[in-house]
Amino acid sequence: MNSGDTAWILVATALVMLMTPGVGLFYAGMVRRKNAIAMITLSIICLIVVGIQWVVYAYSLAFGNDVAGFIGDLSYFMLNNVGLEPAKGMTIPHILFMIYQMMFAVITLAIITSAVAERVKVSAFVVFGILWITFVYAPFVHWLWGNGWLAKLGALDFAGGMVVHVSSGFGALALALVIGKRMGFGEYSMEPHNIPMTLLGGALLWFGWFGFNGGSALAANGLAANAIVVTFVASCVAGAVWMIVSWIKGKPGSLSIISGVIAGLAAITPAAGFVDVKGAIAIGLVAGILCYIALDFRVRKGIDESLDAWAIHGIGGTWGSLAVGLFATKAVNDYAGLLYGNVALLKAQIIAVVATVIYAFVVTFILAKIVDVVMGLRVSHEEEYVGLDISQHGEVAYS
Amino acid sequence: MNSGDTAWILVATALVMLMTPGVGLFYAGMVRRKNAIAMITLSIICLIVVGIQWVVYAYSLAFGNDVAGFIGDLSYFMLNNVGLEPAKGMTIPHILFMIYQMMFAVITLAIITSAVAERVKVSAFVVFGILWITFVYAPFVHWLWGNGWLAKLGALDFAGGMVVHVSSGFGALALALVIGKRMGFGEYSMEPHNIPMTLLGGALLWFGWFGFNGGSALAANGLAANAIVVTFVASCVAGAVWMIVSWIKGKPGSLSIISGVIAGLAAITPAAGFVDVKGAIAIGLVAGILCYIALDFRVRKGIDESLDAWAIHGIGGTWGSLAVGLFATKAVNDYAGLLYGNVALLKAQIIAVVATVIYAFVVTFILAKIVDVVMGLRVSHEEEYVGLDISQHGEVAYS
Amino acid sequence: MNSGDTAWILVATALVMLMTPGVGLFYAGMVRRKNAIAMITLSIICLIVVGIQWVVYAYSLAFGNDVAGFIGDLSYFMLNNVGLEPAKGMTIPHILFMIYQMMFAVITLAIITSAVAERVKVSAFVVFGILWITFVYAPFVHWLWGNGWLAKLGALDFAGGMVVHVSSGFGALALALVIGKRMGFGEYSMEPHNIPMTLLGGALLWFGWFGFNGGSALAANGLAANAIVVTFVASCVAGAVWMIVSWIKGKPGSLSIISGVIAGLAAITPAAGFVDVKGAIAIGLVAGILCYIALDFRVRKGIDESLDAWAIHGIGGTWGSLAVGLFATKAVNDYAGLLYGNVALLKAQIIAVVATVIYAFVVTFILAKIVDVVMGLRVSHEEEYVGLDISQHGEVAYS
Amino acid sequence: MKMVLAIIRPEKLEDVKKALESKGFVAMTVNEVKGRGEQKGITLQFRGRTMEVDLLPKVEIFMVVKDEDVDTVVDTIIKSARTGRYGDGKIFIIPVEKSIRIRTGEFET
Amino acid sequence: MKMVLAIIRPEKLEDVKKALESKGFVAMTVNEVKGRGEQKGITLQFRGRTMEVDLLPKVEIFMVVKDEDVDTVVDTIIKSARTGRYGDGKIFIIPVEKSIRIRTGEFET
Amino acid sequence: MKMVLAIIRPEKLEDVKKALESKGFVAMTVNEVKGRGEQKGITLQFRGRTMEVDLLPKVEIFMVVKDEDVDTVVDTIIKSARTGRYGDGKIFIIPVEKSIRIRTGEFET
Ligand SMILES: Nc1ncnc2c1ncn2[C@@H]1O[C@H](COP(=O)(O)OP(=O)(O)O)[C@@H](O)[C@H]1O
Ligand SMILES: Nc1ncnc2c1ncn2[C@@H]1O[C@H](COP(=O)(O)OP(=O)(O)O)[C@@H](O)[C@H]1O
Ligand SMILES: Nc1ncnc2c1ncn2[C@@H]1O[C@H](COP(=O)(O)OP(=O)(O)O)[C@@H](O)[C@H]1O
Repeated sequence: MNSGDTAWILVATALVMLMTPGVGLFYAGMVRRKNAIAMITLSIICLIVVGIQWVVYAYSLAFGNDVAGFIGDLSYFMLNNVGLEPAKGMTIPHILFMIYQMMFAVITLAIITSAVAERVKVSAFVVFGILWITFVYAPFVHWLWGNGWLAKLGALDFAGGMVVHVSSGFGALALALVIGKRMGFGEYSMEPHNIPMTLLGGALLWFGWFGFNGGSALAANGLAANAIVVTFVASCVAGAVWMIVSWIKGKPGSLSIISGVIAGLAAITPAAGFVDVKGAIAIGLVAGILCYIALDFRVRKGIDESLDAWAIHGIGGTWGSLAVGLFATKAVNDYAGLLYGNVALLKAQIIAVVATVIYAFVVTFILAKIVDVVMGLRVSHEEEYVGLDISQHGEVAYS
Repeated sequence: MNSGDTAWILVATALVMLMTPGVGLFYAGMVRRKNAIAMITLSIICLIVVGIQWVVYAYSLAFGNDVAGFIGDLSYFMLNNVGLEPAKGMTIPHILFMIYQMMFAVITLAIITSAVAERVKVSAFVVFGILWITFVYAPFVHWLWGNGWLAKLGALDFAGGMVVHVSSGFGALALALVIGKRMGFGEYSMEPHNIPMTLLGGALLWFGWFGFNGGSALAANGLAANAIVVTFVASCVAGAVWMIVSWIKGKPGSLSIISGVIAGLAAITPAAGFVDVKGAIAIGLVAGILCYIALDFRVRKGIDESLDAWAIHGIGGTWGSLAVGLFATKAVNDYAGLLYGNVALLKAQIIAVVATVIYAFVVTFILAKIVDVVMGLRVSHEEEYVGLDISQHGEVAYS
Repeated sequence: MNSGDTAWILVATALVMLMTPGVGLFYAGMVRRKNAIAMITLSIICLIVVGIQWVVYAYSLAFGNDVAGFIGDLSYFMLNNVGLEPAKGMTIPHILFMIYQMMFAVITLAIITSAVAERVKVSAFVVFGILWITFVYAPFVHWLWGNGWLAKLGALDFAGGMVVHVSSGFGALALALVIGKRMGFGEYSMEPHNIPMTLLGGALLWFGWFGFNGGSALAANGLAANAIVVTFVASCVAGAVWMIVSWIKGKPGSLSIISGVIAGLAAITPAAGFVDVKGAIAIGLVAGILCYIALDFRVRKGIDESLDAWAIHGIGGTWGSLAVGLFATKAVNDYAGLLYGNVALLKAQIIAVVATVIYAFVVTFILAKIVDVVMGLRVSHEEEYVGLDISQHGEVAYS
Repeated sequence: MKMVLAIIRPEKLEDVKKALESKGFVAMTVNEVKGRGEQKGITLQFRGRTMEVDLLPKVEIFMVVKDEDVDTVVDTIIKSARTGRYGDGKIFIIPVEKSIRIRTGEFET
Repeated sequence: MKMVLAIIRPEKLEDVKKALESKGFVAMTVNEVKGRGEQKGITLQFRGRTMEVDLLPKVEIFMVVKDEDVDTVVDTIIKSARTGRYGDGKIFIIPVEKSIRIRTGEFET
Repeated sequence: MKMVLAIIRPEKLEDVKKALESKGFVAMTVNEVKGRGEQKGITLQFRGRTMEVDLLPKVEIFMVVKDEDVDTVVDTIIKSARTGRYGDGKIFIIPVEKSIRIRTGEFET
């Protein structure tokens, strides 16, 4: 056990935990006043529900002994065999690795709430969430980090480009199609009720991402340092791209800028442990452009994936995961990408991206449909009209 | 000196520091708009006043050489003998231990402000606070952590179940009885003015608690990791309990959920270094139920302990301190509780809880009475009517 | 490489990063509602723009090989030669030192936005910012930390009293004179639109300052611990001074208290690695008084340095930098000040302070003038009237 | 028809609403305002500077009712909003020429 | 002159504004209010306690117009604000004796 | 009695209040509103989409005063609220039939 590494992951765990209410605030500022509490509360419910689920069985599904390359077994059920000593090959307590991973599961579900903003029934979301972590998230973790089939294939995902962002982004798209548009979407404008709240949430995400990507080195070393540097640089570049593009098209809106930053963060996530600063600049640049186009496309198509988890996390994560295959460099880690003469990695990344995109979309669609048929995903028209704060939580945000 | 341990406690200190404005925001969201600033400012004043008091003499009272098992002497007055080197038996600088402990003193006083919300005179609170830290908080620290009589008795308090939560919870109850109800309490409803602010404050508390309980290991090791795991799990379980109960009784209000989370955090605090995840689940479950009942009882009795420090911290801390005697396991630390065949620890815990509950309530009551008689704890009716923001601080929160 | 030191600086980097949106919120709460977004967005733009600029060339200007004692060369252009291994004499990865330093550059520019609040053109600010980092900030870093002429002279600046606070404070004063007063300044009162937001921002600053001053030890050791202790104590004392003074003059406003805290933090910054707690108390005490007087002076003179970067950071940093020459003690570090019988250090500090004050003011004035002449620093009257949120960003903060 | 426009204490809104409801007057429009009667001002302070604040939060209710209902409504408001202390508020009666329901277009005079 | 005072759904404000604009009525004052017509209340809850909330957000628009323009304005508002469901709102016509422009001091009656 | 309803610039509120106070008119109700006169709209943008925003913040003051005081009040407001630029606002005079003090029940007509 290394006390420096342990100190860093203890902190990184706290940082990633804070990101989930960060997502809540980020989203809540963009919805209407009558749904502000509901949006934040969904993120808190993610913490509570996934927190319990993870220690009971989901950690084991993700990291238990491999079953057919697809899922873990129940050897870590109720944290059996998850001790205070380091697991094999690690320098931090096994139980610390477990909770660090827990926070990733939590935030991934929180990102998805974008798709159901201002219209989801809380009870249905809880059920959906439990299913989704079981059938989408835990398998993805296993495939890429739990020695599953994609890991064996050689696919890389440093801090969750596919595990977190592709899964939540394409999951959100599927979920949005199942739950349907908000009443009045496309008819009248739904203005963000509190932009400073969104900027605060975005700042907390940015802050927490140091733990998210830096912590994924699982040690306090040069790799962790490189991860936070490329993470920050990519976010700056993508933020700058959105600022410039929205400037060209009108005015540099703060929501554009912060969305660009998040797009850059999502895109660099899978690559943070494999690329250098030049790679980070390239990733941020392309992420900025691609995600902006995706958002535009989504709006023009009239799809109410309300807070753009798909355009930002889904497309950002997809691009970043592919970019690993391009820009990975041995100057940083043991892997080389296409630019450094290795085509195998890119192939593995393409397979992994295609597999996760399809799986995330299809399985989420099915799960959402099941929940919708069984208990209804959506509140009644009347409840939607008065807002979820009153109808779901019996509360009023501001008085 | 160990640099990993030192790194962790440096960070943990910052995390616990952030909890105090966190309490301020948590509380401020629940009061009326006209008292929002005042509520946050009380927390800032706790930082400033206790920060100074602690380095001058209160640290010495707490950790100075033992005087009759009750209090420390003045050997650390003005931080004399508190150096940059580790104190005996520690791996972190002595001065770091001192400031880490300072943050606990600060937040404990901040929790108590629940009792005087929307009606306290700032000047009187400052005087009360100085007295309370001197005569209640510092002795408690000494008894349990400064080798005082409860420590000698074998009572355990990992991160402040009695020192922080029993003291502030029962102190708040006494203080509320002395200061009396808010004008209009029970006549008309006093609605929380900004629930997102409360949720943000709650999120910062949750975040900071990683440093609070994890840091109490005073090292970056397996014990610290276990502490953050059981802390998080207990909070999730208690949060889930409140969600479910408030759902059964009506709607799952966000304030219920976040209050449940805090109840779980308070309850696990004394136990975080002694129990495993199963213990944490049990502690969270019971804490959720007990604190909910306590809050209900408080409301039905018409006691205006306005923001429920007693129901949540007081009852949560009491239960958690007893639970140490039940669930402590040698799998985590050197101590075993009743479930593991040892009855002595439970006895010590019962004595410690009874002693601290009574002492906190009685001495706080006396101190509050003295301050009230000498200078008046409470603002005038007119000042209360226009609100403390204007009358105490000359400011308006929003314009 | 030391993993504990690395862990601490990884975290410290994140903490300092969070301070920049913290400044944004701190300032935004004090402006009118119509400029809330703009104020926060300026801080985000500082992150994005300086983040890119720093990795491209500004880090090299600051820390590259010395050119005539004045500036660094381009040996670190695009982070060439900035690796994952520790730089000479350090125990943390070189690239980590680079990003830790980046966050200082970012926040320094963010502090300056005080001067242009509610009236700056975003495009002009971006250009000004790039110039200012190049011609003021990077040289200052080089002079004091990059082995430049002031370092050679023996001047000390632990965490940025001159580099950060003198530069941004006196820069802000010059900038305010160039851009001119806000429309209506002095005619009608411009009330802060959201004081809780300012208090939240202040709390985040306070929190981040642990990383700012503590991290400047570049190690997790006794010096870092001492730094956070003296930092916190000085802030408490200065906060208490402002509370008392504003109480004497009327009521203890929360904005006064939090401003006092920031004044104490700014003042202790250059000294945090050199003085003990007694020195910290003295520094906080004098900082509280001096900055209060400065603010009062600024208001009476009718200078619209709108959010008091000059009075608080400029004067605080000036005083603290001089105080190093008075209170530095070998009990903490290798240097002794006047009180400990050494006059040489005070002389060096005086020279450094005078040089930086003059340079910051004059060069900032010139840069601002150039930008103003070339593209106009300020929005039109109409844009100022409707507010920057709408006119610069096309957004409305709350709806 | 008349508009009964009442300025009351915010904390009395619930009581007033209930009292009106019990008399069968449900429809109303409510607004948060600030006001002053004859109270003195209060001195505020912002970083050393001082300013006067003298407007206290009030709630404005208006109900458009038939002429013959005005007295009942006014009486009901007075009874439910009164505390007997300064600041209880005022009621103003304003003539309304016509009232139109947007949903149906029907109108009353 | 008359004041046309309309209480409408918040989401209809843009439509109403545009419709009025197209008829040449630009000047208006807008305010966020809460109101209820005949709808039933909704039960709220705060940490176990329950309370009734029955006021829904509405937007109040008023325009002071010449007597002869009242009907056009009312018609335009009705057409642009109507959804046909409960809660569409009301319009009230109130007499205005005089209207004064502060900038110039000129007045109309 | 008359209601003097003035829409003014927010930044002029203090001046107007003081001016009225000095003439002995203290009681008033104040409300934050948005309004437009003849100004053109401003284009807003949200993540690529654009929208028109044309309502600027204004303050609405109303004072119910005796008929003979109307002119003084109007004059005082005009003098204290005027800047001479577009957007200075408007004053409307509305008839009030009765004014009732809730605390005492006494009324004036
Ligand atoms: N003449 C008036 N014109 C406009 N508003 C008024 C007038 N008189 C009172 N008000 C409103 O009524 C509120 C309460 O009036 P107040 O004089 O305080 O009642 P009381 O006479 O019981 O003390 C004031 O805050 C103000 O909003
Ligand atoms: N008599 C009235 N007095 C004052 N306000 C009214 C009155 N009737 C309706 N309103 C206002 O109009 C809004 C809409 O009225 P509502 O009755 O819901 O319309 P509808 O008749 O189409 O259902 C209410 O919320 C309230 O603000
Ligand atoms: N006819 C009207 N009906 C309702 N409100 C009006 C009317 N004319 C003006 N206002 C209000 O007065 C405010 C100022 O009017 P404006 O036309 O800008 O003044 P000015 O004529 O000096 O330019 C507007 O924002 C609006 O709120």
